[in-house]
Amino acid sequence: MDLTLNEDQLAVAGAIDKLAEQFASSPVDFHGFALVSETLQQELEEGGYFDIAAVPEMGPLSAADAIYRLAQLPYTAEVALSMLVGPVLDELALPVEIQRPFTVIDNQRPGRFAATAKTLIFVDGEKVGVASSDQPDQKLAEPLPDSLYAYPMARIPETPNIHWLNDSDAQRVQAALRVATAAEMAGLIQAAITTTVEHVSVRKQFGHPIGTFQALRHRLSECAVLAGGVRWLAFKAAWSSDAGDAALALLHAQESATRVIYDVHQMSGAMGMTLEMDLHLWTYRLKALMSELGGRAGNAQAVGEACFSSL
Amino acid sequence: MDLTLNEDQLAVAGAIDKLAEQFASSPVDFHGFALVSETLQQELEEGGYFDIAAVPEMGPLSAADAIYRLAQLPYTAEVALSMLVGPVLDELALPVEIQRPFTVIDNQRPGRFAATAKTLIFVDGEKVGVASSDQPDQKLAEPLPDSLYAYPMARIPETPNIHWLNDSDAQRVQAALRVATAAEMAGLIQAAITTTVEHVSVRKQFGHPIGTFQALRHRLSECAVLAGGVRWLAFKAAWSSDAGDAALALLHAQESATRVIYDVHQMSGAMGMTLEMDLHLWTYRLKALMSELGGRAGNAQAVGEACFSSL
Amino acid sequence: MDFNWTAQQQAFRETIRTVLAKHLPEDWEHVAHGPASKEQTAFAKQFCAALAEEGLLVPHWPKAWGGRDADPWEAFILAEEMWMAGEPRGGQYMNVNWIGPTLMLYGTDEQKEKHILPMARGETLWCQGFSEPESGSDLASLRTRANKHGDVYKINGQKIWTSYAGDADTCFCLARTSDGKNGISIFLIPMDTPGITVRDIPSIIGEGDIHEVFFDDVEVNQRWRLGEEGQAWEIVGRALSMERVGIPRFSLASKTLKDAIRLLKQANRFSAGVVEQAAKAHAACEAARWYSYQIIDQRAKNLTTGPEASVGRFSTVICERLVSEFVVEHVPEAISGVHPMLLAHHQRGIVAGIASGAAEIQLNIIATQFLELPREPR
Amino acid sequence: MDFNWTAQQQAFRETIRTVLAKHLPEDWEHVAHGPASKEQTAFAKQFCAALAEEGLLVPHWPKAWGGRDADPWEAFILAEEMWMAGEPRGGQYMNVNWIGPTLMLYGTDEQKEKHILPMARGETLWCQGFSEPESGSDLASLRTRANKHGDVYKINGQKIWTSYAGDADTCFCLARTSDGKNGISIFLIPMDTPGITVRDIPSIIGEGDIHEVFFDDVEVNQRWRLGEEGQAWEIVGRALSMERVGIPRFSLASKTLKDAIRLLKQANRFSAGVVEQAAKAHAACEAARWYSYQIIDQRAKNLTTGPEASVGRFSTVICERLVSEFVVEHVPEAISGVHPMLLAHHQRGIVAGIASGAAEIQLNIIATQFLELPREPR
Repeated sequence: MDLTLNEDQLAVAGAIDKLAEQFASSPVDFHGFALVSETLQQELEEGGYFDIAAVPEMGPLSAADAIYRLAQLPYTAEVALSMLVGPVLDELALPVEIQRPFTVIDNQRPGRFAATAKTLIFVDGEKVGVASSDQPDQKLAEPLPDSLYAYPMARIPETPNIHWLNDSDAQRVQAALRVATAAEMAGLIQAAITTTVEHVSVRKQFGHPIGTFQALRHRLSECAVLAGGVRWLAFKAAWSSDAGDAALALLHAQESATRVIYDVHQMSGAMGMTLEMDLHLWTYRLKALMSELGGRAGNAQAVGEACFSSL
Repeated sequence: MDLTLNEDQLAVAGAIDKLAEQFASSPVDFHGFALVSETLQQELEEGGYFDIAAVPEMGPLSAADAIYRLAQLPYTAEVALSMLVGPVLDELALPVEIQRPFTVIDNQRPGRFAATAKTLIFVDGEKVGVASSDQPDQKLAEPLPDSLYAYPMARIPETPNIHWLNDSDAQRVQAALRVATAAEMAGLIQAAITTTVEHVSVRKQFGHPIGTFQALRHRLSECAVLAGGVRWLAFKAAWSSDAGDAALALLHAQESATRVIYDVHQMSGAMGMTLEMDLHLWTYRLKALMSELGGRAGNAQAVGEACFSSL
Repeated sequence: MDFNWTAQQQAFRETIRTVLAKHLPEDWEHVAHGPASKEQTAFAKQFCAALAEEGLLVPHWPKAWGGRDADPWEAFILAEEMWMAGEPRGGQYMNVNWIGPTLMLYGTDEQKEKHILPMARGETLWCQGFSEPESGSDLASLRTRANKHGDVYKINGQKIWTSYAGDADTCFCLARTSDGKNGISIFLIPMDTPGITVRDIPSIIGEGDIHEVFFDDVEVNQRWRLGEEGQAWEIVGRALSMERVGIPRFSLASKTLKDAIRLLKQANRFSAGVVEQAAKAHAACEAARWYSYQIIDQRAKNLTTGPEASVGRFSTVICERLVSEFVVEHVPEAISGVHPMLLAHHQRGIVAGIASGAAEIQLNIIATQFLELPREPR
Repeated sequence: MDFNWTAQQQAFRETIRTVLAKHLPEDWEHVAHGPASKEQTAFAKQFCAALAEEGLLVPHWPKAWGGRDADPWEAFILAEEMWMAGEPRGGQYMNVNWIGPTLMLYGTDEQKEKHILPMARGETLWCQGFSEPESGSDLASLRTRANKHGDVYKINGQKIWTSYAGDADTCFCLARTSDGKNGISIFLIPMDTPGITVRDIPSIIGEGDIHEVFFDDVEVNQRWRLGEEGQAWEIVGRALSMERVGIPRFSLASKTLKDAIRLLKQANRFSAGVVEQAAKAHAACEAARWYSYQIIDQRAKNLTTGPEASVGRFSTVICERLVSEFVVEHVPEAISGVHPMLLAHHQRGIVAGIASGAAEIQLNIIATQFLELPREPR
């Protein structure tokens, strides 16, 4: 057992943190939901970071850690799927050209980055299909600018050329999707807590910073405990690539996010309702991920099959 | 709409409160779980209180209110089923002699008051059967003195002479059972909160009564909100005798109890672990009722059928 | 007890629904999206005038002021139906619920003449100048100053989170005339008075919903002070008691839950786990419903309502939370702009625990007054 | 990172299981019911002696004191296996984890000679005299007095919640030698000293588990004071840091959850809703597991462990809660005495958030040291 990042992984983490610095603050005049940075995506591409999961010294764990770190930025980009799901799709050698960035269309619902994605991953229960966007239909992607989710959302109409995966490939891709989503949620939860800690340390009520009130301190501490647990389960699942671990990590992420989203908004009060505080950038990303890949109910059933069927 | 007890109902409530006075404190030297009072049961019998549900001026609502009040006593007796389920069984005119007290044997599990009950109600999913204990097998009731539940618990072996009810009768009895249980839980939750309020108002930490700490005040207040909601839903269900209302009331009781039990024990600390504080009398009765009549999952499905099927 | 509506109450509810059907436009779902969007506010003006003509704007007001002394049940049924319909009255619900009645109690004849009848005709929009940057629900730390020079007060300070300020005609404004809790006074200030600046705060709740209002040497004649100097604490307390139950949020939450269940059933996505979560949310809505009705029942019977009102309010916070979470988790496309009314509920629901009388304040009241726990050390 | 056990660690775990199988009696389930029942305590004495002979009582102690300097991982694997087996070491786990090591650091030669080797042989049982009626986790308000008369301290006061006091040989007792936080000292007091009275407190956790201990002019020679006068705060801090992760409760919670699932499957009662709740509890157990292992990893690497230890502890509280609730809700007969090991877990689990280092204290540490929130006003 060794629960510390190895030297290569630490080096990646350091480099990611350095790269992230320039994206660490949202523009003062930004008052929207989807704060997307193409530069971020380009720099990750150029730095070769989308390949780290495939490098033995680093592996998926290092990728999950990078996702976790980058998810804490106010800027978003299609990072998680490229880092953890892309390498798996590459390995499967499918008869579909696999190109970054990716999107997930779960149960025909709007998908994140769906308007710009080059590879579309369709999920319907346990079924997984892949399609390339290099087909005429791509033009049909319908962006949803009024979405409250803090990602660029779009609907994709029926795409005819979906290549459906066999069961074992589908399970591998589902697992990678779940780990990627759990790692992203771990970062988002952490960022929501960090933002809230800053807010309550400054904002005063009855003459004291509200962060001094015990009721709030205890709740925020419980949130912090959940946040770390989500990160641990995501890391474990990234390391093992096990389907049960992946479902468990995403279940815990979605269950914990439910609690954390409510609490941080409660503590941030009216400030958290404004688009001038960054809180919604985290919470309205988390909300977009609450229902992904089965949601709590679906992930719990997947956990049941993977972890309890031998009992 | 009229949400105040009528004069007859108020009179019953007053009489119940008066009768309850002599049972208001547990004996100083009692350090067990099942604190049963036969006198309480006798006095209710003699006062005719087991019949109030059948009296038009009072009705099941008045019975539910009485159950709620009596459930707050440290002493327990088979009150809830006699008050709310007995009258329904009487009306069904079954070929089984219906005599107080009653017990419920849910899914072959140990039942409250099962060793002394004269009428056994068997529940298995949606099926309901009734048997009289006036058969030789009765002697086979196996008391469970080591039970942590604060009711006298016993197992009943297979009873051959169960009269199974038709679906519509079964549904009526299930509804009555659920309302009776919800009303009892409403009282138990209230009593657990009252006991905890007393405890935290006196017990000091860091030089202040722990009831002055905000974290605790807010949690206990949330518990109080839940408690009142449980009572309202139980009363509404008693008033309407509707299957959906009944399942809803019990679902809310079991869901709220889960939260309240944890919180009151957390706030009572080591004191709540002792048998010298009465807390366990409420919480270990609530725990016994958590799984009754389908538990949260089963009651939620019953709510779904009754309340959502027309949507 | 009787948990049923009387025939008269049911008929009244039907009347409201008929009137709503008559006056709400076809594309109402798209108008109703932001609680205080320009579109909604503009529509509210015409709608409230129509409602006044139908006798449904201020039925619970005294006859002298355009009402018919309807009982608290009818007032609440009206509030429920309006809220369920997406509150087409916009910000005018405040006039109806508490600003008008407060002026009736504390206003001078001149103040009443000028303000009450226009409210009863649905012609005016008010905003509420309570919150300030450093004092949320905590009036004691109010800092906006009103200094008297002859007959005129000069007001300086800043308000925040002010709903409707962008379009309001008049501000029900608190300002400090001297130090301490009893040094706060109320001023009825036309929003076009020189020195008032309004800034939109972009928000999740919707465009144009919340604002900052800056007061820069704003001159107000003492005729427009409501009550005596320093009487604000008392008047606001009285006004809040009229709002005891608050907005009947449980009714829209309950409707939203049912709408979401319908969508899930159509899509064949209403599985066992989803049913369980829906049932729990439904229970919370019903608990909030009966709590709220209990307060109305007491008011209708002229009984004093104690801290139970706070218990009722918090039960509404719980139900809003569960319904919002249910929708986001199971009908996520709702807030991607696919279902405008579900989006509108989301925007209204998220402020449940934060808006006037924040949840924490309610919990403090419950702890101290309802449970009678010892007070916090200060 | 590597989330797998090494071959050596796995082998060590197997060794422990073999030893447990060899030494636990057939009816162990019925002996293990109360964490500190007379039966369990009596059995612990013979079991710990056997464990010592097998080299498994104090493997992580230095060779000089009967150990073999095993690393923190092995010590924790041992703790996990023992706790999962129902802690057959009874109260002696305290000797092994922190009383022995603390005496090694702060004891005089005489104190070490007298106490450490008997611990290493599994011969002695200690109890911990910390809590008092008016001071739970709050040492500053400790009131038991130790007044010095020549070489002898006279101790007067009262301890409460003292586990194992009924059978313990020695008490690791805190008493006040002067005022203030730095006025507390530690005494190693034989429980048969005249003036000590022990009262059983009947409890949910099981008969004989918790006690009150009264000290009535109890005389203790200064030779049996551990460390200097007033050094208690430092020594206890050091001792607690040895206990940082605390009991590996997640391991028994996780095992209990699986046992309950097995029972439900046998009875065909493991339906979708139940699976969901089980999965959530499982996730909480695993989160607590990795948090706990992280602390061991840091200790094994000689890194300082900061407030993460409190985070880990609280994650254990969460998992214990979910598992306890799961069992009560779905296998209710478990605590009706039908499944002794599930009952035993219940009795152990319910104190998770209350026992030494109560959950609230952990949350305060997390808030101040981990999140770095501003401190509460006092």
